[in-house]
Amino acid sequence: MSEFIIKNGHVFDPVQGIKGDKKDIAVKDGKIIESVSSGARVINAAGKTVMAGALEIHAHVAGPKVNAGRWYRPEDKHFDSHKKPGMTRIEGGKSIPTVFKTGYEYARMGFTFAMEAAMPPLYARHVHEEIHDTPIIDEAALPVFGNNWFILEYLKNHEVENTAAYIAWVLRQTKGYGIKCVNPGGTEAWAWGLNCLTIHDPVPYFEITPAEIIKGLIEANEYLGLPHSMHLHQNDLGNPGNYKTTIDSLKLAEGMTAKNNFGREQVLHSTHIQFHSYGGTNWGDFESKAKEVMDYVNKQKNLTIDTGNVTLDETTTMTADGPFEHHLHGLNHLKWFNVDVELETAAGIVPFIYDPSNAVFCSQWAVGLEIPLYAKDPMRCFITTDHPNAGPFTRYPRVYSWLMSKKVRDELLNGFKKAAKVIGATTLANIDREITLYELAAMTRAGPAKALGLMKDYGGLKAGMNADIAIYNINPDKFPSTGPEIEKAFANVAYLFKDGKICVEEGKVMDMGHKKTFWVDAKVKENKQVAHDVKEKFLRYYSINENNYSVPESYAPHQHIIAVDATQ
Amino acid sequence: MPKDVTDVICPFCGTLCDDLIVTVSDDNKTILGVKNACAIGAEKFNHQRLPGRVQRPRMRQADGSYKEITYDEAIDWTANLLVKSRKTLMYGWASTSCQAMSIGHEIAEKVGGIVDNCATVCHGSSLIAIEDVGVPSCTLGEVKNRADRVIFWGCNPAHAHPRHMSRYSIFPRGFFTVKGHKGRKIYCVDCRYTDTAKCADEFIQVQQGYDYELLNAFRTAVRGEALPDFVGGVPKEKIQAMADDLKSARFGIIFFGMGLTHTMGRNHNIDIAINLTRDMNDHTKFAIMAMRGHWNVTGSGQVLGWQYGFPYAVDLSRRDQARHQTGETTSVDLLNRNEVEACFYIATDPGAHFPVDAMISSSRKPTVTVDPHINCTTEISDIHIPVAMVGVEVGGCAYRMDNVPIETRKVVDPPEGMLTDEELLTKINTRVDELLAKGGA
Amino acid sequence: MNTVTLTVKNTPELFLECENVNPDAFAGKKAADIAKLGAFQGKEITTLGDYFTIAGEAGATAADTKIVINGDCTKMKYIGAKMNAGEVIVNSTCDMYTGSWMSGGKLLVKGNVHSFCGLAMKGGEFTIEGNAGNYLGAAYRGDWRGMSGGVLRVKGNAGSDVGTFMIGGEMIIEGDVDIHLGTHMEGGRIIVKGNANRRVGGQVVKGEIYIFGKINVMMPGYKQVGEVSLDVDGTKAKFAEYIGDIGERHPKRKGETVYGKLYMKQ
Amino acid sequence: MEKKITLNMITCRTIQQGVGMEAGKTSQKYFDACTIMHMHPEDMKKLGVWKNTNVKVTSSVGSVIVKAVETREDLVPGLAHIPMGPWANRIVPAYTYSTGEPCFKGFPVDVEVAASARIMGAVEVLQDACGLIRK
Repeated sequence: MSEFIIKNGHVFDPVQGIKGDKKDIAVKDGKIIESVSSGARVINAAGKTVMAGALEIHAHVAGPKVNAGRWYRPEDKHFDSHKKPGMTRIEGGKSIPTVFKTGYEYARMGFTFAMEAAMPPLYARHVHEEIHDTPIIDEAALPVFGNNWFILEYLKNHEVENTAAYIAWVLRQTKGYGIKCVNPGGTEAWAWGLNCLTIHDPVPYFEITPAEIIKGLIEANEYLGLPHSMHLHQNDLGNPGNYKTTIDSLKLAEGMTAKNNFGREQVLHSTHIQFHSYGGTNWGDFESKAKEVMDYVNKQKNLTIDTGNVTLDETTTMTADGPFEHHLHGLNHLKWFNVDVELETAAGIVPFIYDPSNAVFCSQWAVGLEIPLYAKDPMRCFITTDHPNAGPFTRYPRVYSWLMSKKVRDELLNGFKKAAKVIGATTLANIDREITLYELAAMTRAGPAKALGLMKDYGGLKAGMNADIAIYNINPDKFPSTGPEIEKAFANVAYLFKDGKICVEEGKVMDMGHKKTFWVDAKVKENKQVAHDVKEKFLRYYSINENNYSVPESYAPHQHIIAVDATQ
Repeated sequence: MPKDVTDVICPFCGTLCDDLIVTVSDDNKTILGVKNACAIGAEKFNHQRLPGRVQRPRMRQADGSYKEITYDEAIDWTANLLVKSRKTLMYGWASTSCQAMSIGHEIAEKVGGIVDNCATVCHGSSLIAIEDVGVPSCTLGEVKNRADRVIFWGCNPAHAHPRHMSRYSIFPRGFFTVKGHKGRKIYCVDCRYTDTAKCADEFIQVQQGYDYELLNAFRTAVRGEALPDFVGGVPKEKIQAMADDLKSARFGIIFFGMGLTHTMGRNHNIDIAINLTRDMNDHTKFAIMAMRGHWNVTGSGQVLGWQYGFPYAVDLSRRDQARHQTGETTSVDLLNRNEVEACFYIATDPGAHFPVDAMISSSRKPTVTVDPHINCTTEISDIHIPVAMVGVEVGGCAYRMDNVPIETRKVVDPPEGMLTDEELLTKINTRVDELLAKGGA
Repeated sequence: MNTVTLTVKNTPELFLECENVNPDAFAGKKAADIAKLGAFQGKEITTLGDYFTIAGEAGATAADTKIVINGDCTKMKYIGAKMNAGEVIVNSTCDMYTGSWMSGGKLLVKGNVHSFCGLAMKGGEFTIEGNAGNYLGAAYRGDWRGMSGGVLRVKGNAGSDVGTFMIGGEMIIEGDVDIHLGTHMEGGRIIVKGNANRRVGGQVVKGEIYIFGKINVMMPGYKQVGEVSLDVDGTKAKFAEYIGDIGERHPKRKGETVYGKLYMKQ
Repeated sequence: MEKKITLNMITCRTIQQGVGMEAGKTSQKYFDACTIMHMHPEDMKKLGVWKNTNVKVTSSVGSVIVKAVETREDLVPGLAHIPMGPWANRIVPAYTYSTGEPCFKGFPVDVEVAASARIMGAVEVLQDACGLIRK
């Protein structure tokens, strides 16, 4: 493999505390090293910003509902499905890009890893087929557990060990990365057309509450010592007044500490918290409660969050929160897709237009920005658009422009048709903070890497770490002043190194890289109860045989297995 | 010693039964018996060992006879044809694996092909309807575990999906359906009193071609509004009674088939059935599912979906963009309008299943057909390339009618020297690359 | 206004994609530049000059540009598609997507058009002197936004699925229409001076449909509410007024449910 | 006198057709399963045709010879059914209403008795239509 020396760039690396100093980065054999030989290729990064490759902690980029969203929305890509110059394939789709476009676009923005946020175990093979076909970026997927019958039955009796053993089995079967929990209990209730809107609503038949599920899954996660924490999509998403439920759920983690060998400190990651930070009682008196939520998050060190920024686009909402999508369809009457998955989960999809002439959507936009702007520790708050729910991930550069420039976001805010209403319902207008490049590096690199348990190799530029490096055409001394300039710079890396190879140069894809699938192999003590229950459930309730459930090796030819031993 | 291969996936229909047991000979060459399969599935495995199977490519001669050629010759001929043709129909894909499709799409993107699958003459209408209004659906296990009302509308699983009723929809006992059939009420709506109708508790005979009107009447009845005395031959009292009964369901499911997709209105019949299902969700829980017929036709839609964002009829003919318009880039329309210059058929038999005018148009264009066996299409093609049977002689991923993917199993070895779809397509792809590098197009 | 005259000199063997034949693409160009614009037959990239003799030059803007096309355009798609201004006159039958996504200007086809014409039309005037095919003024697949503005007039008959997902604008069919008229309509008006086959106004949320002739089979979801005298496209007559589709969802305005309207000439 | 009746034709799957298809398109099973037309007894009476007699079925696009059988799965009078296959498709109109889906179900056909006419083989019926049979 070739050697590189990235010279004279402004380096931003929270792992080493480097805040824009000029520093050379040496790369050899896919790793960052102290120094290289004189034969190394020199990349002149003078006047440019150098960061580690970014990590996406929560996006819907591969799997059955993502794909349903793609193919049932031909109008999302009509006239917008072209091949760009370079060695690329045709790239289609605005709100839900095809796998090719997904890989290329992440890479062009400087990302080297993406977490698929919700994998229904029964559909794991599909998720991995798409991951396999997505170029360049490394990926992993979180199986969903929050409405799984095994989990509901074990946790009803507070059987944490059985829960953990079952989770370990599923991770191995599905090549999954960790524990995702979506609308705990509510999605099972949805199988009867019902929902759980607070964490104390009992789940029909199973006689367990969302609070018990959340707590139990956190305990199982720490019992196993997984690299990532329990990853929660809370109950009552998207409704006015839901911030109370949000804080109630977060409180469940109080007193729990992370037990793992990966340097992870949080026990709970609460995702797209923008959708969960609403006050008011209806859409008329709807208001931001971002401050209240973030005040709580700021003081609880064992929590991490991601934002879920609304980008004011026409997009496609999709979630395992089946009842929410049905509710949303009732509001906008656009085409509704739903799949209930036996014993495990559900998913819904509805196209959505965040119309900037609507005060509520603009307020949601403001809430999304308030959250990171109120975050005291950028290592615990990560930028997402909950792609494609609040907006497509391709809008990250625009989100950064709003966060990094008060001028840019205020221009938009004050220009809204219902500006007064939005300003009244939110606190964004009073916030002067601008996110710095260093903070951005924490929110998009070092932070998510740490939260995912990948900080040893990813998210930083320290010698020994993986050579995933993004170089932007941004001179920190002359930071671009307009929105479009900021966007352009973040949307087209000058260079993207992935595993020490140049994959993108000046926004043009040059190499497909060496794409890897990450998954976690957790070793647990032999558990006859769980083995028996698995056999029983497949015999009686599943529609496929146990022996046809697992994801074959060939679906992840380049796997990066993270081993965990919970037998001690 | 003969041995049993268990958990075998049946490569016939979209039900994708995965509990077959196939007994094979010691040398892995011959299938000796099949257990658990329906009559059609068993026949599929039995076909593998029929004598006289074509094992090498054949080229049609001027006198109408076929001459054996080598795989290399067939590959070269095919690659040249694809590179030369300005617009090629690349139709089929339903009986092959997703892995093979993926390679096929790469070829299509290079040579300007239009990739279409068997949905085009089957559940294409359903896909159009889902594009228009979405679909509330579920996996088949949900039906088994929860459904207490099951409606078969314009479908006849007794004939087309023989194990569907016993595995998922009528007879099985599930978690919340411990009484099995007794706990479910089964409706059948059809223009014929089919063998499926005979299994139903209630049969509604609709006049052929009046499904849209009848579904409209159901929606009207669900809203409690007045109806004309008869709709599609069905008395209003019967419509109202069924609508009320469906509202009292805990979990209802509508299965529909080609009785809706093929009759007047096509996609609209599905569209309004989906809308009825949507309405029912204001009262209780309801789902609807297409009875996808051809084994992995669903998989083709999925792979096209994640690669191009359209489920079928994907027009890559410009090579730098992907487009989709049913009625334009669908196989039968392309052939009817003579919009393509060449045809490449794989893993299907349009000769048996397309209307004759489309096939007359096809027969006048240079054609390659890739199929394990002689079929109607191979006999009007310039070249027939035999391949291993996917799901029998080679594994690969397939998607069930509810989009659940299952990795199929190889049961026996293919005949000596016979290529798989994946191997063949890879070789064609390589040859296309060589020709393009030489400025072939 | 400057006029560019295109005369077909070669008929395409397959179908030719003529997305560049519209005033917006021609604006500011001389004949020689227009001849260089792309035209496509599958993967073969050719130019308009390969198929047309081009005379005259375009105006500075689309609004100042008139295009007249002579010769056989039966196998040409996308003529006038996406046009925003100016004028196009085609003295021939055209293929698919003629006038689709147009938002302004005038388009006149003196022959027939195939399917998917006037798709999601936003504005302007589109007149077809012959017959139109299926999905006239409908939405593109999957979209819920069909024809939303402008006037689309067909002097002959039209096929099936006319005005599907229409949300605005006006469509007049002087002859007959086939099945599925105005399905999923949520605005706009459709006038059919001849007969309609079956399935008129299925799943309509709102909007108006006027039928001068007969409907083969009435949808069960329509209910007669009265009789009105109207002047419809120059015809004064009594019409039976129906509301529907009763089976579909409907919005409420000031507490009143808003239905789709179907008027049948008495 | 040659009698002719007009029926509404649907082409559908049957399990025998499925089994035949998998046995091979040139197999006797396939031939037996697909070269039949299910008719209502009343229509047979009206046409004056005996069970298991060959008939000529003509649609707007062509004609095919198949064997008239009394249906096992009940039809209403006026409705006829030929299982899917190259024989049925010899008469299926290819018009798709711009949906891609031809008129497989619900098109009018004329039926007349053709007792002595021969039913072609699966490949033959297609090759014949395509003009590929050398006469």
